[in-house]
Amino acid sequence: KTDEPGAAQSPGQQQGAVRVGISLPLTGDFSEPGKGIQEGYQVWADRVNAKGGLLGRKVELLFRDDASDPNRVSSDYESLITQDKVDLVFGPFSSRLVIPAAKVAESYDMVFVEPAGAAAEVFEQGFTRLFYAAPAIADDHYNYLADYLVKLPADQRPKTAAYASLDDPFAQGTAYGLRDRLAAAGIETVVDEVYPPETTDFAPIAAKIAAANPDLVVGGTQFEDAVGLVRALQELKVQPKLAAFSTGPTLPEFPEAVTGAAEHIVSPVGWSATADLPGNQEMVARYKEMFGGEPNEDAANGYTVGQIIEAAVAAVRCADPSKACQDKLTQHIRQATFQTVVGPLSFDDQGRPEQAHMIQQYVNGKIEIVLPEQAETADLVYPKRAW
Amino acid sequence: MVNLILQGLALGVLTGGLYALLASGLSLYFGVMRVVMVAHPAFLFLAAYLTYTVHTAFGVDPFLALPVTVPVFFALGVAVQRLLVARLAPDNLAMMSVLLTFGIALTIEGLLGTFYTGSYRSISMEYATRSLTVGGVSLPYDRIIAFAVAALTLGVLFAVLVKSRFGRALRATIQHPEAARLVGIPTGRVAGYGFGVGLATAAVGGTVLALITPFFPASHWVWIGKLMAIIVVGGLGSVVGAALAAVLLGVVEGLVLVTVDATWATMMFYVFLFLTLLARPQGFFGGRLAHRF
Amino acid sequence: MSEPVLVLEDVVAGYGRAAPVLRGLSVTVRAGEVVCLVGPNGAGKSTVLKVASGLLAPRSGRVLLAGRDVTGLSPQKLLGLGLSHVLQGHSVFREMTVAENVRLGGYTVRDQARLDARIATVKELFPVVAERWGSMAGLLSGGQQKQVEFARALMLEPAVVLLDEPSMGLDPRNTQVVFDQIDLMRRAGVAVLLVEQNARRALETADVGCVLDLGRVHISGPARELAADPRLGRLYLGGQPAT
Amino acid sequence: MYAAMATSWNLLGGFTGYVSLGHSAFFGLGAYGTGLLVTRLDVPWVVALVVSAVLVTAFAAGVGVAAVRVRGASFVIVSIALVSMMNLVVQGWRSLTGGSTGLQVPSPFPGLHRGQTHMVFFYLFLALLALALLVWWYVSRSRFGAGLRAIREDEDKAESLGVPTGAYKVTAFSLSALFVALAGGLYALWFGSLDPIFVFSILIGSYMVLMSLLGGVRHLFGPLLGALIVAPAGEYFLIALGETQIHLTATGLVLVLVVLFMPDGILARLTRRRAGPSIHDQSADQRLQEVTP
Amino acid sequence: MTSLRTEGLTKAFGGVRAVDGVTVELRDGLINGLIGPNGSGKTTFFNIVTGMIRADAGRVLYRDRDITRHAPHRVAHAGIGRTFQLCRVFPRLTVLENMLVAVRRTRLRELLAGLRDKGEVERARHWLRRMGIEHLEDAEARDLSYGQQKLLELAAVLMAEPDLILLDEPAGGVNPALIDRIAGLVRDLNAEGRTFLVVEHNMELVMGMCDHVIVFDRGAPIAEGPPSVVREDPRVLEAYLGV
Ligand SMILES: Nc1ncnc2c1ncn2[C@@H]1O[C@H](COP(=O)(O)OP(=O)(O)OP(=O)(O)O)[C@@H](O)[C@H]1O
Ligand SMILES: Nc1ncnc2c1ncn2[C@@H]1O[C@H](COP(=O)(O)OP(=O)(O)OP(=O)(O)O)[C@@H](O)[C@H]1O
Ligand SMILES: CC(C)C[C@H](N)C(=O)O
Ligand SMILES: [Mg+2]
Ligand SMILES: [Mg+2]
Repeated sequence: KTDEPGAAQSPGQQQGAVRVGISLPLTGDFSEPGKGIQEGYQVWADRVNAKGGLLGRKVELLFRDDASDPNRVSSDYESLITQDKVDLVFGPFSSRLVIPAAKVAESYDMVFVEPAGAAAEVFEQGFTRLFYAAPAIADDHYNYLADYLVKLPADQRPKTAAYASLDDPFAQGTAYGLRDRLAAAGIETVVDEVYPPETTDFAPIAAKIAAANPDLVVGGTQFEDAVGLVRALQELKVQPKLAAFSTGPTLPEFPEAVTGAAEHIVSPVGWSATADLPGNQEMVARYKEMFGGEPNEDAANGYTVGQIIEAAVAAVRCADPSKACQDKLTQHIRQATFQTVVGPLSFDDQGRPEQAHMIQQYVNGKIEIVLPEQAETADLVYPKRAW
Repeated sequence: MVNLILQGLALGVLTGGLYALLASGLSLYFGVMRVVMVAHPAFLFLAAYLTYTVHTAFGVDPFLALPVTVPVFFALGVAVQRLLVARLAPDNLAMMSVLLTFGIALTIEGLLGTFYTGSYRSISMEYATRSLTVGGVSLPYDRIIAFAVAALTLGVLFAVLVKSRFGRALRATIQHPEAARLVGIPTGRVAGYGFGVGLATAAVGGTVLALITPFFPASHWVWIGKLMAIIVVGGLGSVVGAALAAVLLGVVEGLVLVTVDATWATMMFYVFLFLTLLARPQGFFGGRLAHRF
Repeated sequence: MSEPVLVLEDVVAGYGRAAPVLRGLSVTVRAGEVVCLVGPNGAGKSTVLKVASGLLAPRSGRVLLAGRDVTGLSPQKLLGLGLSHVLQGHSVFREMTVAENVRLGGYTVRDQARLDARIATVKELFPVVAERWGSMAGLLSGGQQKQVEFARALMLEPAVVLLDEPSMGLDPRNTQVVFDQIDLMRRAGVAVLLVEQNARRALETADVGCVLDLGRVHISGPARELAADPRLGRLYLGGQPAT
Repeated sequence: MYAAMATSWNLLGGFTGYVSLGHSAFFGLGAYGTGLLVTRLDVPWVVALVVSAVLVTAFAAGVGVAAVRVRGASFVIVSIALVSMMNLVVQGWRSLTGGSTGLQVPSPFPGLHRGQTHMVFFYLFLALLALALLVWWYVSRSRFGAGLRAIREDEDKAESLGVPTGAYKVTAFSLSALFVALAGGLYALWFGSLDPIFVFSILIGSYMVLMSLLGGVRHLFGPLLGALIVAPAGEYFLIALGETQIHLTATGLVLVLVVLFMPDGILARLTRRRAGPSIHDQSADQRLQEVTP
Repeated sequence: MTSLRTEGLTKAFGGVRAVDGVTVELRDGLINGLIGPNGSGKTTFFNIVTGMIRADAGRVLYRDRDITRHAPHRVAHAGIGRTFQLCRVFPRLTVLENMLVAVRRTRLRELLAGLRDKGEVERARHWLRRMGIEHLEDAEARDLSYGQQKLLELAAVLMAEPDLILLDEPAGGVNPALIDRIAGLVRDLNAEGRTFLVVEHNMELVMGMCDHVIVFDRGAPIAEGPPSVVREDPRVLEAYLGV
């Protein structure tokens, strides 16, 4: 282990390490991605420390587990800031936790860069110090795909689309972003389902989709439901020309969980292990060394947070919780552009990133980036093979 | 539309079978032993994880894990009963058992999270992705298998409880332990075995579940409400009632899902629960005895 | 006089950590003899039977069955040695049918033919048992449940029977059946330890009577003599019939 | 906050023996009610708090009529179902509640700094706790309280003695919901963001139960004591063992141990009267004097 | 004046007609007996009258007021009290608390009045004294002996000051000496103007205590009249007393 939870350490070593307070959902509903983010943070800290730290000070990460509970996330940040007197805070996972956490950070004037609060609502709370360290907010995840589909010649263009989305601000955001753009382009919405997180049986939803027999199936999903939906669609022999699901397919467990059905599924992805971006390969290598296995998007997002802060600290030359320093950091982040492992990032006034997600597709069992053209590693296969 | 409804109906029946299997164990503890077993779904997922381990380690079909999981769970059930449940004071067994098993559920979830991490696991077999098409209605094989396994398990359970000497001894033990001892029933052992049988159904249910849905340590919470609703509608303790209610609710859920939406479909469970309470608090199949002498 | 079959010697017993209920109690029952325990409510009569049948382990003292020390053995073991106990109050398995209840009485009997014969006998003795064979036992009336309990106890042919208020709640006809059965058992050489509040009736049937109070047997003797004792009559057996 | 909630819960659980794992439903409704009144209708916060608590109480009375028809185990299930149902409603009713995105409630004291706000709410919760304790104490001394306790012991019997059990139970149910709703409303104002999944969580409900139970359900200060122990203990496990999910296991085990060894709670343990009958019967002595030769 | 009148009360459980068209009338101020073989519907009749079971048909009138299908507590408020065949007290409440549960009317003011309301406590002590268990006031009810619990149950019923009291086997399982005492109490209370309906299998008690006896068989009255008449009635002899 690189870092222990900070509870044991004595406060007040201001001039020693730069202490970063983080609460993450290490247990509960979001524990899996929470873990990914944690690893991303750790890889980043490891690299910074290997290079001599921030402003010559070592970086020390203080983790708390909020058990995916918004109550806890705010009390965690509260105590990290007031009791542990951390110098900086990094965000937790999931829009649901980011909002309460950001509230706390705001009220203590801390800059708040977060790896995973993509839902549109996050940016509508009037936060002034929040920045989302990924290419795009949920609604814009499918932008490249939408452009692609809209530009297709009329005879190839899908005419009907079915949407099924998990009742979660992020997951719904992705599906609705695409839906709105496609609907505007005249692609008819034939099914539009929202299911609660408790849903375990996807066959009936699939049956509904089957009855509408759409050209395009879009899932606003996390992992479990993505797998459930794909399997159910497969069983009910729904054969759309294209199937897009968010989040689920980007996780390494996915292809195995749907046995073979993964082929040609597309999904938005903010990061790629193979992309030739500054620092990306270094991060992948370091991750492999530290944790074994491949990093995923969550880890990359965590790493990105670190990169942004690192650059900002380097630019304004301070890393302490004083309002002056935090103001400087905030200002810098707002106007600068950062070179990160997810590509260059810049932010609007509400902290929204202004870039876009890439689109990945399983081609011959491998994840390939198919959109946009600048980043593509393979061509988008359309229409998809039957599953 | 007609086709859609038929499809919903078919899926509902098949899912209902699965619900029936999952609820049967609960109904057993409840009716036969007056224990509210909140941890049952947690054990289901424990079984799912074990199946997963056996499946990935040896590459065998998940159903071949049953000869391992069923006896293990049986033994586990005996242990839980003898070491924990048996120590509860009988005067408010229902209440205490909720808390006890709630604690057990947390314990299991924590352990699963520690050993398997919080990530999703799933088992998928080739046959689980295909389906049988009858008159425009697709019947997925994995659901058919689940239904068949459920029916078989329920049949066996019913036979054990109602027809066998052991079943009689078990019920006698619960209803009047002192009198049961006096007719020569080894009550301690019998109660332990009863619990074991309940958990054995969890082993079977967990295997089936592992086959058709991905799971992670906290998955069990979702199931508690649904399964509980089923056994109340069916009449507490009536294994047959639970099975019928399970199929009924499965069908209703399926139909509502295809015609309205998922929120309403889940809501149906609770709507039915409250309707049951208003109309027939003892459930539709369970005969509660009036203690009014 | 025949051999003592069941002997309780200086038994001290109680529930939980509370003060003992039985404080040095001794009783002897011989084969072919009916011993009747009478005494006020809460004197400890039922407790005596529980100690004898192994439901309650005594704190001190011994229980002998056919000369063998069986103190602390489980009810199953004692049942195997030929001792059966009918509990006071309602001890039917409420949510099981009358049939199941009666059959459970013969839980330890493997010989199907013998069981069937006993079932036929009890059905004849208690018409209700036959009539309501398939009903849930818990739904029967109080007295009917009592009959099922007694029938259940008759499934075995034990050497020692402990009966705790078998006639409670029974109508006159069924009370008569129960006492007739007790008489039959005695003739078959069974040792019977009977607890009854219907004291006068019980002492008519019994050979020996024991007055239990405050956890000890204070007076015992031939049943008829006890019944005739006016002091006992007033204090324990109730006044003479008013009419 | 937890102390106030646990004490409120105990208004129902302690007197009537009805274990509700579903009190977080009222907590959540109180929170959402207050939040919605403040955000949608711009009602002053105090008014919002009171109005929503009253509405929730009325709702609880309605639910209570159905829910208290079942006893023991079924009631537990119903209460669990209630939480799940409310969760679905709030999530599903997007236009009003913001659905899964949650609801953001502005702080009633925008002028105050965060630390000061905490202090204000600390005193508010303290006041609520005091109020709940007072009511508990008052009820425990009233005939109403005696009736409720009788219901716990033997409902039919109580009814035959003229206790209108239905009305009593519904009243107790509503009363306890009232306080929980108030706590929920305060929480909404204090915390500022509401997320259906966590506000309507069975865990919150179970914490109330655990605290009451640990402290002792039959005692005025039982739940308070329980809350003082459980809340910090939970924190401790989380910090000490937070690296993995093993802290869930620790909590679960504590629950199991409490249920097994202290089912009546700490206070009961400390103040326990010597159990068992110790009534000396003088008349027996007299009788014996007369007969012993 | 009529105390209780029923018209054609009927209740069937499945195929069993437990109460079958019962039309009876109880006069005020009498001790009425209700006897009949096991399972003849006596307890069921009680349950219907007190609202614990709904009749399939028929009416129940109390002092000419229709109380058919009133909830049990309303029946209690109307002035009818009852005891149970197997005695029921609140085991974990103290004797005094047991007494204070009984409620006459549901007025808010009364409900919120302190439990230790002087007048009520005095009344409770008064009844306990009459039962001879006042020294047990602070004991938990479960620590009482069976007979004492029976007395407590009766005392608690009396707290509500009912005018009509239904007793289900008050002598069942009770020591004969205590039976005499209960019988004495019933007579005293009757002398004060309370009406009783007593189900009992103890014939000596019934014949000695009752002014009027009703005999049930198979859910319907087959005879009624003063004890001396009923006892000679051939139908009664056959259905019940005859052996
Ligand atoms: N399970 C028990 N736990 C605690 N105390 C008990 C228990 N059973 C009986 N007692 C107490 O033991 C004493 C004797 O009880 P026991 O049942 O032996 O009396 P009994 O003579 O059979 O009375 P009865 O004629 O009323 O049946 C009583 O004071 C009773 O309160
Ligand atoms: N809840 C019930 N369900 C089904 N049958 C019932 C129910 N209650 C009573 N019975 C039946 O109704 C008949 C009358 O029962 P009841 O209890 O009224 O008899 P009883 O006269 O009180 O008898 P006992 O003298 O034995 O107490 C019996 O045959 C009994 O089996
Ligand atoms: C991109 C994802 C990590 C976003 C996250 N699931 C959320 O809810 O906002
Ligand atoms: Mg006894
Ligand atoms: Mg009766």
